[in-house]
Amino acid sequence: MKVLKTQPKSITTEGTKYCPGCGHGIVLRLIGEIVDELGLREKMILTAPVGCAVVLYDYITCDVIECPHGRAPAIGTALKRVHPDKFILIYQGDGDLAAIGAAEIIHAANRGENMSVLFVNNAIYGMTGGQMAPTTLIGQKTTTSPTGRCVKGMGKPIRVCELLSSLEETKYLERTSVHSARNINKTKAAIRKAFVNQINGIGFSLVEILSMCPVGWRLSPRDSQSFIEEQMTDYFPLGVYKDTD
Amino acid sequence: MKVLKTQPKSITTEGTKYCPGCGHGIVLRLIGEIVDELGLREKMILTAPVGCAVVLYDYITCDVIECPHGRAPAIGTALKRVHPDKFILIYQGDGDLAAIGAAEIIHAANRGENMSVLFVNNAIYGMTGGQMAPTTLIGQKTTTSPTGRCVKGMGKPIRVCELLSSLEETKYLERTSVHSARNINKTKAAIRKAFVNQINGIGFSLVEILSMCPVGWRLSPRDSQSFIEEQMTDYFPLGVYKDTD
Amino acid sequence: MATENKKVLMKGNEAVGEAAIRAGCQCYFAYPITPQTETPEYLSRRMEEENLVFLQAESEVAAINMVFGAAAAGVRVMTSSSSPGMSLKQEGISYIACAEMPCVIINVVRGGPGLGNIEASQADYFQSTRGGGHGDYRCIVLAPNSVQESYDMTVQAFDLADYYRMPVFIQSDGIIGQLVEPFVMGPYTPMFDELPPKEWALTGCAGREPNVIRTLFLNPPDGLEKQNVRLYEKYDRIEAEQQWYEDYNCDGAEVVIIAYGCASRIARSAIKTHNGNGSKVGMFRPKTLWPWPKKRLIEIAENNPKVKFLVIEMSMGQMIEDVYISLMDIVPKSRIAFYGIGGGWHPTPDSVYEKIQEVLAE
Amino acid sequence: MATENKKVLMKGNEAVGEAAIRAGCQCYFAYPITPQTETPEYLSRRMEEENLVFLQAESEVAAINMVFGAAAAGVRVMTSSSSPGMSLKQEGISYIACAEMPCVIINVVRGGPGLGNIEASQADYFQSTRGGGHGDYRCIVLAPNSVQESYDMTVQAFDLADYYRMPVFIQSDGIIGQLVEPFVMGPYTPMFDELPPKEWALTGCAGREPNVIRTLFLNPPDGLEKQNVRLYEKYDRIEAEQQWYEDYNCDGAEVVIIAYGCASRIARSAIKTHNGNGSKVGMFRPKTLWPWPKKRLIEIAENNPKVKFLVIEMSMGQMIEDVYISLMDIVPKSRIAFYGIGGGWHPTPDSVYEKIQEVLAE
Amino acid sequence: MARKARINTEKCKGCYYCLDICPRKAIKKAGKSNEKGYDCVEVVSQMCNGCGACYIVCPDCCIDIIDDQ
Amino acid sequence: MARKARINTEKCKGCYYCLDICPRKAIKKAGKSNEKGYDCVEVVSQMCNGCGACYIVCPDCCIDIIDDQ
Amino acid sequence: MAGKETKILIAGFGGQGIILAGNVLAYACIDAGKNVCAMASYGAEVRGGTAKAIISISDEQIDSPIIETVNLAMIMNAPSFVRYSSSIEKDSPVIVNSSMIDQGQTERSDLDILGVDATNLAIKIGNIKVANIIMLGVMIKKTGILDPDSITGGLKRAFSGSKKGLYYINESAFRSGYDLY
Amino acid sequence: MAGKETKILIAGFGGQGIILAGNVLAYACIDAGKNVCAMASYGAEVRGGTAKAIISISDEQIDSPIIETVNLAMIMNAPSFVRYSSSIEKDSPVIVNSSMIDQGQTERSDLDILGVDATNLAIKIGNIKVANIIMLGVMIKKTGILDPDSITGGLKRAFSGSKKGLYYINESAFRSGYDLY
Ligand SMILES: Cc1ncc(C[n+]2csc(CCOP(=O)(O)OP(=O)(O)O)c2C)c(N)n1
Ligand SMILES: Cc1ncc(C[n+]2csc(CCOP(=O)(O)OP(=O)(O)O)c2C)c(N)n1
Ligand code: SF4
Ligand code: SF4
Ligand code: SF4
Ligand code: SF4
Ligand code: SF4
Ligand code: SF4
Ligand SMILES: [Mg+2]
Ligand SMILES: [Mg+2]
Repeated sequence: MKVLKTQPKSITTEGTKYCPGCGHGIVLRLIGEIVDELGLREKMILTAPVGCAVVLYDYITCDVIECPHGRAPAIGTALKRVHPDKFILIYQGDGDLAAIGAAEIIHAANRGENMSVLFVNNAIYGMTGGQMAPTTLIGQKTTTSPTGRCVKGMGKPIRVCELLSSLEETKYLERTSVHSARNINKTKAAIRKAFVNQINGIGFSLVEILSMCPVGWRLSPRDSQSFIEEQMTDYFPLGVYKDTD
Repeated sequence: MKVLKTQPKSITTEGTKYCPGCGHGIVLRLIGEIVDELGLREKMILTAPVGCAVVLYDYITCDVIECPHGRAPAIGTALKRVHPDKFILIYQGDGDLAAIGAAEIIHAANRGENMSVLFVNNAIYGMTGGQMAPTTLIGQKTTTSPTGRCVKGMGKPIRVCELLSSLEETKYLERTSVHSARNINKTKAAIRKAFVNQINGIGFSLVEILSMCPVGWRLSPRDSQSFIEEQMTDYFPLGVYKDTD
Repeated sequence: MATENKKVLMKGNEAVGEAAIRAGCQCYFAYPITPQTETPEYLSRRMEEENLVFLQAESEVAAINMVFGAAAAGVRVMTSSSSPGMSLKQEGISYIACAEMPCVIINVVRGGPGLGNIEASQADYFQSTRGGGHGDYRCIVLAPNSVQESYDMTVQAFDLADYYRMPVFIQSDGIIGQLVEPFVMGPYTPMFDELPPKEWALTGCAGREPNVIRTLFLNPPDGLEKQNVRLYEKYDRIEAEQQWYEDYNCDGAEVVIIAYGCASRIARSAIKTHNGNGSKVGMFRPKTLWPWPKKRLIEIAENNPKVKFLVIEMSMGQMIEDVYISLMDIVPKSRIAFYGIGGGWHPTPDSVYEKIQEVLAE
Repeated sequence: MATENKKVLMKGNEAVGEAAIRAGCQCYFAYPITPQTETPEYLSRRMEEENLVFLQAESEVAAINMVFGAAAAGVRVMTSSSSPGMSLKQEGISYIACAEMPCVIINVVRGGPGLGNIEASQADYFQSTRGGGHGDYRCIVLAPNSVQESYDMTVQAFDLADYYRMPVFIQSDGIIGQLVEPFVMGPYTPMFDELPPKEWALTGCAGREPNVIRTLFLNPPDGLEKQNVRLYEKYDRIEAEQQWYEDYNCDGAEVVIIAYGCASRIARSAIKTHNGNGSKVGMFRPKTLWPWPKKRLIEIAENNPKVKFLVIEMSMGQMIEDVYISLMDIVPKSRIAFYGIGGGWHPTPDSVYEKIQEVLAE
Repeated sequence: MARKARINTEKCKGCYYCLDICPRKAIKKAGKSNEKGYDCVEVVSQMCNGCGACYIVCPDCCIDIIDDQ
Repeated sequence: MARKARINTEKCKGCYYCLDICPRKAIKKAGKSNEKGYDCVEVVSQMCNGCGACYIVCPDCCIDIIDDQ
Repeated sequence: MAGKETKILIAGFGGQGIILAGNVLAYACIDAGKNVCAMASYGAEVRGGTAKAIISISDEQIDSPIIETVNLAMIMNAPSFVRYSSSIEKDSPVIVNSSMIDQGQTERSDLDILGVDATNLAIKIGNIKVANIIMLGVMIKKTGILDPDSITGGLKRAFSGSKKGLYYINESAFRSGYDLY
Repeated sequence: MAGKETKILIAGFGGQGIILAGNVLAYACIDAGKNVCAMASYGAEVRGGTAKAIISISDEQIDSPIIETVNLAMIMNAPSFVRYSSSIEKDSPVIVNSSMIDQGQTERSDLDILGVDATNLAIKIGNIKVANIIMLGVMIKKTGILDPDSITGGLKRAFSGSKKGLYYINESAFRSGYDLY
């Protein structure tokens, strides 16, 4: 008997604490696959964000630093400056990156730090129980927008790829999703590209990944996939926003 | 004898502490003129930034709050929410708005707060004595970039109008300059428009004003005007970046 | 049973929210963080119903500055957070204290330092009472130990803030904030006959001189010093006027426990068991952490010259410093014992019981 | 004259920068703020020359997190700021303390609260010594009173940070930082025979188990408590090992002044005048603000049972609490006088002189 | 067919992404909950052709594709 | 001509923006410093036609345009 | 049982109405003039897994909110049964949802366990969500800690406002549980 | 003069080399084996206006860095003269740049004022920027606080590295000031 596909070696076997159907789990596996394929495990340093992915170090066997909420890009900047030959992976949620950490990501991007950022956009604060995020859709109900987000007073969801694309030192920006097999495969290709960019010294790469949060959205996993397909991708068009390698 | 043009009524007569040739002084006069013309003095609340304009309350006779460095957009948001009928003027420098306050301006802009922001971009930290700002030009020498700003490691100057323009709730974004009479007149028109927008409830308006800082730049006032004409406007093109009224 | 029936059931964090509304709070700004998130969740609904300003800020830094803005605009305003978020608010709090802007700040303390955990803790005592921010300033700090008090103290906090023109903290914790208890939701009854009019508020200067809210005092060179002296005159007045506490069984006690908030309730369980067993154990509970209610503690010590004290904190030892300073020259250190647990964990009635035994045996 | 000639002339803020380089600091991250900006200005030039990492961060929040990252990466790292900026760093400092990352943090204290002014102050004593951030933690705090000490202590700070795995503060102020004095720029001589290897550093896990730098301790429920206990065991060790001070004329003194940093130099002027007039006035100068050098102060008090103390601070009274706590049971409060000036202003030799007169007359 | 999906039911959280995506309807609810209490799924081996789609969508690394020859 | 520039030399900081812009070269250095120590400028009234350009560029509100009729 | 305090554990999956059942009990206590104090937890900051509520009921003032062991329990699913049975004091009544729990899953033989096929009964009544209230009915009947009328009062309070429409089905769920034994 | 401390004020416009003159003095003190301590200020956080340096020189250890009054001054422009003359102790020598200062601008008649046409002299020497060093020469000659060789040493240190090329003109500026009276 031969095992053709199984859990990536760099991923721990205990399983995650993510809820059923959580997109973080898929992103985790993709990271593991690419890390294995590119042989990065022993030369990488990963930043874990404050958010549902906070205990990434329990899931992936590499050097990890748990960052204060939103500050991973600043921490990653220092890691890369100290170890320019190491592979620095920045993992952030939408609250982390687009709310509290907006200044840090913009400045790291603007400085063109040679890092790979995975931005898991699930349009909600997952870990704290489903509050409105900067990327929450108009009309979406959350525990802090109980009658639905409205433009007046809360503004429209922030489109991070579009926002960062005006900064010239961002080298690669793509938005993908993990709500279907096809999109998962595209996400994998995008993550891989972001990784290879860093290895080749190309500079700042960010992949924004639309991701299911069934518990935060109060939807079943299946309905969460549909929510992305039918609603999120409408406002957050998938595709490459910048590619200058 | 009739006085046809003189110092605006809303400006105090003592004079400012700005250095000779400082662009802040010109912006101040323009504000005064428009405030007088539109009769706003008694219904306005101004936020003074940490920066050379910190003591704006010594220069203009209206209600003023001095904000922590970079936080004027948050403070202004609250002022406007409490007093939607008052005129809220946000005044910020480039260190204030584009460095430490990047998150606050992006979120205020994204929420579409009905405020008028004057962003005085002098490509330097004036008040603290000439350190590099996010808008400092490539090659420009400052006290913290003694051999000149270089792209590698410091990134390119941040273009605030371009950055904010991807946010849909920004209604009016224009970049102007005060380095010549023609540009001063255009700046006045732009500020006026930003003010009128707020009065008409249009929403978030920002005017980015390229401004001389002879002392920070270690240039004479005249050479400072040329620096804008010849170098700054090259990288920071003047013009309207968004106008959706 | 009539009053009983007026009781409502809420989490501590929700009661704080409702209290704010009843106290006339017009604006609330905050950023989610466990274990305080029920407050913004509750208020997002209720403030919309009441047509008040609810805004989830982009960060704690933005939230505290929005508080600064709304306070300056002349309305009652509140924010809430938990420990890491409170650290981010320190610059803003220092500004607000200097500018003497009234506001209410809730800290539902969780385990630290760092990300820590999300359990209850009392390890932000120094931060709240000594000024985690820069410079010389103080904030009034109220420490509830029940949902009822969470409600009552929040209402009072708004009055204190307006009366003294300063930030007032509610220092709650992950247990008190998460506790569901019935409580009487009384109507708002002002603490003071009259509150000073907010003549300084920014409302546009029609018909008056412009108002300026500032914290920079460059000229004359001693201008800032004068502002500090002004502040400290006020703080002295508050120390004289607002020392809140609760005594429990202190008369003739062999041991007096000193504990606040959640720890005081755990301690009371242990004391009851003890006293059931015939010992005499009392408790002194500070309800204001600043100003610290030292007058009464000194009285207790003086009335009862042999009494031993046992300070209990859900921290490695912070309030103990106020106890030492209060009792200096009155009670020797050797008669003041300490039992503390740091890092988002708590004593139990049993562990407190044992500690009392030890103190009694010494 | 040989050594004399080796003296160099620098501002305190520059000396701190040069000291960092000589101590092997590899990275420096900071944001400009008066009166500390000479440090980043100096280092922007020098670190480029030495091919080290200088980065002007987008904010103090980013700067302290860059410090966290570089410390975690295993190199010596420093940041500097002044009071309002320090308030913004509090969350990060709490994380760094919890994660036990070595780093050096300079606070050139200015007048507060709020924007305050840009003069010297000592009103961030509580913030530095009690943890302005959330949770139970401590940082070593060194307080230089000259350019020479600014240099020397900065060098030592790096060793202390590595030895104890924790943040070490240099608490300077707007006078010490701006002062230009000649000083001997000695070569780096390590404080300790050996420093613990940084086995925990993040360098990629080739050939070893992965390293994780974390501050969240959810499981088991008392995991965080254990981390706190670990920290406090370390802190106890440091309290035993590192109490630094300077005595001046304390033997047989009628009055001993207790002052640190800039205030100690002003006081020394006054003392000299006094002693010229025949009084016996001494001074005890803490050089570590945490741990506070109480052992020696207690000795002084015990050797000299009638001595009066006069605490002088450029604040409304913060270190005085450490004096009270140290001298509890040994010296009554009535023998401890206080002279403080808040808000970015300073005593003068004359005003100290007068205050000493008062204390002598009492 | 030699290629097959194999499911580690103990890791399964019952999201049913695999079940929905399987082109051959080779995955079905197991009708019981696992140790963790989740209603897990199982593969009907005969119907599976080992296409791997389920592996791709599973957020919890429950699925292996094996070659059982 | 009735319209003229008038300069409050005590407020002048000597940046010379006005001097540079004056289309009629009606502004010149006063050749002395004012109370604050700045080398200020003055208007040569005969040459000035009150066009107002100097008013626009002055950062310190030193210049009035008056009609002296 | 130390003093007169009843310390009740309610546990199950998120979505099984654990917190709600606790609130109904707490409301009932207000009506019954008893002191009550409840603490709900949804596991750690990371989502999923079990929900749990602990309710203390007493005629006296309730001091410590820290409850380490309970003397009455109502368990709605298997994982919670496995996880929490160790915190139940000896001889305490434990109502378990036998639709989802195999009583063999605990090693404790010193508990007074009563199985109720609550989920299936709830489905019969017409709403799977009322299983919690059925179990509450059984618990009240079995222990008598509160009289059934106060529970009805508690239900009225819990299902007021926008949730008013759910009152009747819950009331009858409670009755059917109460009448079961 | 309390003790042996010479407290020197140097003041003028930013750009007149105020801080530099202070540094030259301080460097000279190192060579001369004297203690020295200097404090420069550029006015407040808002730019422009006057620059000022205060240098204390003593054979003994210098304690307080707080200097409220000085006993020697060197003033380079009129506004500083107006602003600072009140902080100069009675009878102190004051060297003023008479190219820019009208001595009538102070009300103090109790100062020992010596005017030096320093700016004009500097222009003659070929660099307006050395006016400060000319004045330093005058001051050293007049007061003897340091011997001229240490000043030369100070100049060497101040004009080293990239500024080395400026040493000679400054040295001769110093000499011309020193030889003026
Ligand atoms: C300074 C600070 N503020 C707030 C929090 C609380 N907090 C923890 S996770 C989180 C949001 C997480 O949302 P997101 O970044 O979108 O990640 P997700 O959980 O959705 O993956 C917040 C606000 C915190 N830990 N620290
Ligand atoms: C939190 C904080 N950080 C830093 C400072 C110091 N500071 C004062 S003004 C300023 C920069 C001003 O630059 P800019 O915003 O461009 O205004 P300008 O003076 O150039 O008009 C800084 C960093 C401060 N006061 N507070
Ligand atoms: S709350 Fe949302 S993001 Fe977090 S683990 Fe659950 S499903 Fe995933
Ligand atoms: S430093 Fe620059 S910005 Fe500041 S007042 Fe002077 S010229 Fe203007
Ligand atoms: S491998 Fe393909 S056919 Fe087999 S179960 Fe998975 S999806 Fe279905
Ligand atoms: S996708 Fe994975 S977790 Fe989801 S049901 Fe299938 S095997 Fe289970
Ligand atoms: S008004 Fe016109 S002509 Fe007269 S001085 Fe000014 S610029 Fe010259
Ligand atoms: S523009 Fe104004 S400040 Fe400048 S020289 Fe002319 S009058 Fe003077
Ligand atoms: Mg999210
Ligand atoms: Mg600027």
